[in-house]
Amino acid sequence: MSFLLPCPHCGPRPVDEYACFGEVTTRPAGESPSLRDLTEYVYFRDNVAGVQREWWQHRDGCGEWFLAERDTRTNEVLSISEPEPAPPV
Amino acid sequence: MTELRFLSPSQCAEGSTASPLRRALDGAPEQVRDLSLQGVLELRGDIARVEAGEGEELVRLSPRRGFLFTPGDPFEAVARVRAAGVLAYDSTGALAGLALEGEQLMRRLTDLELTKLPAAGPFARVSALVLRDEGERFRVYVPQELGHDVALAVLDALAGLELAP
Amino acid sequence: MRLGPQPRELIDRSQRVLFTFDGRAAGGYTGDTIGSALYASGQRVFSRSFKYHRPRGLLCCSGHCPNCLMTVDSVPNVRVCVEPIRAGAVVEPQNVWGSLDRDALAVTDKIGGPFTPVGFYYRTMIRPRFMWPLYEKVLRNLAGLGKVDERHHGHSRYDVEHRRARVLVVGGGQSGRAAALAAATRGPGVVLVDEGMRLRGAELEGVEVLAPARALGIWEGGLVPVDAGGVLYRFRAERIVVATGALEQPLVFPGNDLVGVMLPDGVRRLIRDFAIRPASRAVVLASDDDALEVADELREAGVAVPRVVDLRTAPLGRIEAKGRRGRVSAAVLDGRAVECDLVVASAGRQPSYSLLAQAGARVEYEPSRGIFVPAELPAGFEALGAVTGEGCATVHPLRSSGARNGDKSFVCVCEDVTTKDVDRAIAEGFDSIELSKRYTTVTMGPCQGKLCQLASIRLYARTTGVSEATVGTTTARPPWAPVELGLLAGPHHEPARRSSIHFRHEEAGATIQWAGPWKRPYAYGEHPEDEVRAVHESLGVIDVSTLGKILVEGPQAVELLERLYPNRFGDMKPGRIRYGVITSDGGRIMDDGTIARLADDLFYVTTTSTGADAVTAWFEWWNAVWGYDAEIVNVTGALAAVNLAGPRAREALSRLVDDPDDVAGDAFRYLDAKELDVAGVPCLALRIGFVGELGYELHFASPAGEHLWDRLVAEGAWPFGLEPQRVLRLEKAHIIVGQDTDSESNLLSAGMSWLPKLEKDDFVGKLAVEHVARREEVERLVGFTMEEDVVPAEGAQVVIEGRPGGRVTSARRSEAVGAVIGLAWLPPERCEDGTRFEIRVDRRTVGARVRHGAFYDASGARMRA
Amino acid sequence: MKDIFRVRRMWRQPGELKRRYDVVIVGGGSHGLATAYYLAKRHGITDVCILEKSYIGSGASGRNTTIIRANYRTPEGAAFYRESVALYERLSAELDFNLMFSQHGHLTLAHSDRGMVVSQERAEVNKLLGIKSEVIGPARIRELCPQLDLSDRPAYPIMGALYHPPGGIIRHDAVVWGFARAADRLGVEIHPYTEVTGLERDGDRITAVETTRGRVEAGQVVSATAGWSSLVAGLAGMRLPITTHILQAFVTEPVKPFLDVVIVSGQLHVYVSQTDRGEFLIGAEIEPYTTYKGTGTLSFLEYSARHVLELFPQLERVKVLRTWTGLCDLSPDYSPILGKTEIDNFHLSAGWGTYGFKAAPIVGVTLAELVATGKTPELIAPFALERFHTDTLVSELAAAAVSH
Repeated sequence: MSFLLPCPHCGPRPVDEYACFGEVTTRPAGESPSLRDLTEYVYFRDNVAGVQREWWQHRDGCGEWFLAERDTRTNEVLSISEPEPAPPV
Repeated sequence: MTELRFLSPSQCAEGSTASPLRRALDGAPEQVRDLSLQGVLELRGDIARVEAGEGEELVRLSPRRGFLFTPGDPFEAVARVRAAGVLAYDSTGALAGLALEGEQLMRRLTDLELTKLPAAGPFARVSALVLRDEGERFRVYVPQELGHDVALAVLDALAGLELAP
Repeated sequence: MRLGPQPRELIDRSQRVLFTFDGRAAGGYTGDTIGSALYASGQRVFSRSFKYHRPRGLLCCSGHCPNCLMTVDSVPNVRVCVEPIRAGAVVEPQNVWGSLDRDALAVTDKIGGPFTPVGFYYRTMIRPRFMWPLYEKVLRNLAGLGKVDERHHGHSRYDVEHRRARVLVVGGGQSGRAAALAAATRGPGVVLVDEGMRLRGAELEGVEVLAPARALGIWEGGLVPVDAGGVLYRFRAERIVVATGALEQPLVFPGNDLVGVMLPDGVRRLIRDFAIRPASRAVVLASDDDALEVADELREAGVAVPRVVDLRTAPLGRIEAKGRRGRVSAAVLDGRAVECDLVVASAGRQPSYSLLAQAGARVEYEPSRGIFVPAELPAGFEALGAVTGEGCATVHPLRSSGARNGDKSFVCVCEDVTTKDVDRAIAEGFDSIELSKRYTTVTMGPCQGKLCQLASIRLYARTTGVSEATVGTTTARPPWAPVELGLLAGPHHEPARRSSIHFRHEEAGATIQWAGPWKRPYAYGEHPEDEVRAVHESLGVIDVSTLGKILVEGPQAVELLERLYPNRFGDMKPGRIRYGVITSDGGRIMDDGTIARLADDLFYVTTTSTGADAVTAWFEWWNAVWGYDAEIVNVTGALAAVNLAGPRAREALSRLVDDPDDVAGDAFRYLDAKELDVAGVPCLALRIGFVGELGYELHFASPAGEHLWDRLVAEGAWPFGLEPQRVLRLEKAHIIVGQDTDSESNLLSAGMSWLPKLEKDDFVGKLAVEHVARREEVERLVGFTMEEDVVPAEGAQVVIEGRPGGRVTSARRSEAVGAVIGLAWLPPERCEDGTRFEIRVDRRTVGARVRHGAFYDASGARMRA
Repeated sequence: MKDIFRVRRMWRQPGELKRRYDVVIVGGGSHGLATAYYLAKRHGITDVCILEKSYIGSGASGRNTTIIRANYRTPEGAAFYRESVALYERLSAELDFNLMFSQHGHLTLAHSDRGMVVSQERAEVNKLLGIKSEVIGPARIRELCPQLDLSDRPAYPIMGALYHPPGGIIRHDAVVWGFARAADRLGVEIHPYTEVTGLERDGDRITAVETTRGRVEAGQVVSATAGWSSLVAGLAGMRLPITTHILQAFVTEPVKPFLDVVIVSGQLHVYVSQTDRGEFLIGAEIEPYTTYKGTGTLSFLEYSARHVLELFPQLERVKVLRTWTGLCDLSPDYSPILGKTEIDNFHLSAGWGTYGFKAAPIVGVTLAELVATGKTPELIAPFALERFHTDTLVSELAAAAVSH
């Protein structure tokens, strides 16, 4: 079992219960980006040793997706938040 | 407009449905009971708007997700909840349910905190919904397609505690 | 030889226990360990060392060192000094050619020593190259300790228990017990874990005592697994108190590994716990008060103690142990020989800080006391007693000044590493502690550095002239002590997904195989082609409950799906079905399936059998990104599904529905979706044709699985499995995502250029499709027929000018087509209908021809019938 | 043989850094050292320094599975690793250092017919390229590895295997030390405990490398830093298509010879071999989230233990002794990123995931050729970083999913 990741709904749980979708990326906006802009977005990553904003889903728990800021050097989670824009209620 | 009848075991002709655990629990000790065909709804939307009726139990996983356990006909409960503006799906057929007794047995199967139930989390290596009743009585719901193996794992854990014959 | 009753002895002299040792009868008392019983009966040599096969006897008597490793009941590498005695146990020495007392391989110690310095194997046996396998075989046979019993297939019982504690105290010494009792006064939830036998069954008020049990390590999140024999307790505690005490450190001097050189605590255990007189004449080399007390205890036990040296006040220049046949015969102290059969020697105590270091504590060197102490504990941890350094100090463990040739002073008894080996490694340039560790293997043996790390650091510091603080320690990693694979593995079950119809397939004698996370029927008999024929000629039924099934519902369900798929859905009428493929934003094909519109705001999506979870997560993730007002509900398990297919499908179905007109040709067209009660079971019926014949996929509540299956079979439907389905779909040139495509395949190359609707504002993968369309094509997926009646392997290579030029992804013999057919990736210039190419089959190439369109019923008349 | 008596330094004690080197190699692992060695040996370029932030071989080189094999899926990959295995076979003699290459064969087990197809696909590619590789059934598996549980008891019964006779294991540290010694003797400078903190860039060139021990000018720069590749490239202002993950492994206590061949199961996600020391070396998949924190997880141990016992139930009472983790640099297509970058004199060996160690000698040969001649050798042309910008990937990743 690995580090505990706090789920906004279920509280801290072992990371094995989650699916990780990696660092938050920015999808190229506008009509048709260049191949370079597209491939930068699809393949290239900052892969920082430091605080990374990333997507997680509590797969084995409530099932919800959320965002976490985690220090990849220590696995410490500094904050979690619900996705923006929040799903309309 | 569809009413999603095809999701509801209660809409099937009498005698046409069977529990996914009936083979695994054939001859099982009484600490383990099969709850698989008891009515349950999966809820989506503003869960706060759902009112549990008589004998019903609402389990809230997040503000937008939950389950409603109902002693009545879940097909009818779906209509009622939908009328209140919340999406509901009959998931009676989706889940295999087990009633278990004993904290130690539970601890052999899940690392969920038994004082903080209900909760969704791993149980016997599959995703589950775990509820606590009075004393050391628990209910566990797992995907029905994994139910057979989970039931065997429960019986095996009982054997490990020398509680089962 | 046993002493009279000792006040705190663990043995029950009324209970004699018999076992066999090395083929002979042996015995002891209840409460003995196998090691204490053997020692009491006069056994002194317990093992042969890893490399030199030197005789070794009890050293620590606390389960840390490798000296008492034996095979017990076929289990290799058991530390018999702490293994409880049990009746009938079969105990055998290991790593011995001959017997413990006469080991033929001890010759390596005599003549091999000079020829096998540290790392010798890197420098020898290089040439000639063909000899290496032979050398290697010899090396491998010499290495290793115990033997795995190859016939052992016992699936022992191991359990795992998930536990919580308010306070978990590791270590049941004085400070651990006091901490536990104090914590217990503040409420329940206090657990004390101790390795030793002493606390077995002990009662501490308000404290749950687990003993003998061993905390294996501290993992992230404060997870502490505890080895309690057949059960692994996985503790999470709000507060963890580490009171693991200290470890006695051996002195390093020539002959320090001789049988009869022991650590004080080990000697004390023999006397106190097992009432054994450990020797007749002992020399005590003490570095702390505890060790001095052992001298008194020895005397009380009737052992002559001709010499006690307190190394703190009377430093000796040179210590040497002399031996006969590997057993101590004298201690030579600054040149003066003292005859003895026991040398009790220790360099003092080093805090046992491993667990704290694993938890993230920093460890620093205290030069004044010669020990490493934990500093800066992470939050939630507390350290108490000797582990903090309290009462700990060591003298310099190296006592071999004035070393002579032929001296062997062991820094590491596990790996037979001598001071000379370490010195040599440093001289060769392995001049960091980590490099030196890797080269000499010091600290890498069964004790994992417990008895050798400090000495190796101090030796290293002395030789290189840097301070111990600069040298530093190597990383502390779990486990703290070796743990059985079986215990970590836990119970044996591996959950498999089974459809609600699964047992009907087993009852029908189907061959069951894994298909992704599911168990599925491969075929029902020996001849899958019979099942294919039944579908073509009459009626077949296959369990497709494994298909992923997802409901997408909400005011913006259309918008969501139109952005997830390259297809259009807004123009679909309720009750219609469309084939859809999802791609990544890089344009790679991820999954495919059908999308049925059930209502304006409700869609029913199917995915591949292995794709359900990933596709659901993918949908949900994008929806979290975009925030559409739509819900995604995975109903894969809620619904069973069967595909009823064949020319007789309509007729059979019409007999099971209330009104046969509901399934008449005009009322239920190809690609229609309809709710129907079939044999009393409400179904969502989808008229689709994956297998190429008239067919209906019936999706219905799982609990009705067996009932509906039975009814369909009773109507004459032949059950068919995955293999016949693969043939049937290949005849239609329908692809299987993940088999015919790989992680790089895109829609255009896979022949689905008709699918993406580029006029849509956006969909996942749109940007990539646009670029792919502009780019030169590299390969394309096409159908082919073989020129000969041979079936190429799936994965067979298309050979162009002797080089790989493409690959076959699917191939089967089709009776209906009368040929071997398949799908292959080919260079675009070779994809014209009828183009000949060659496929490697076994050691030759066989011709094949490109064939566009379906192989069977190209017009689709049969499935649209 | 005489060497075993003589105590001679393996490599010189590092001196001061010079102000300039023709080639600066970042990373003192097997790739960096091999590149330096072949630069000196084959191209006579000896004004080379290796900058290593810790001790040599401290990263992935000393933490990998030690498995060597060439049975890859893509023709590009298989041809590349074929050359690597060929070099490894001769390397002990070439370096005059016994790397203890134990070539007893490598079995990739299949537990489903999908697994069989994937094996077959690899075997077909391999055979065409002259790599010994074939799909075998249970009877032949039993001959090669009678210890495997081939019954239908396991949850995942074994259906067949991809057999690769030249596969095996090697002493990973020895590879590092052998290359280091040989490179050192040819004049290459190795500077451990020297961390690169900056790359000075002037337009399309790196002009100098800043380190914790000062600044050095560089004619050409090679980065071979595995899990840290993104960080080093970042110093030059470049992003890479890489994420960093931990890979974990453990060894058991040593036992007498039990297993000769290397056993890998794709479906159980576990591999096991027995070292010459008698330890079982066991590992699993990389962790799915990115991290630079090298602590291991208990769930990994539990998972691997469970799955090893599926294959070898006899080992249930063998004890786990030592665990460790390493950092892996994962590329989107599981193929390496090797060769030129958009910065003219900055070359890369990265994106290896869990395959890097298997490629060390051929990376050395090809990168050295690139650095020396400025031309990309044909063997590594498919692995250029540029492929991610042109979107022409080399998929070692057979899609795991199989549908319907």
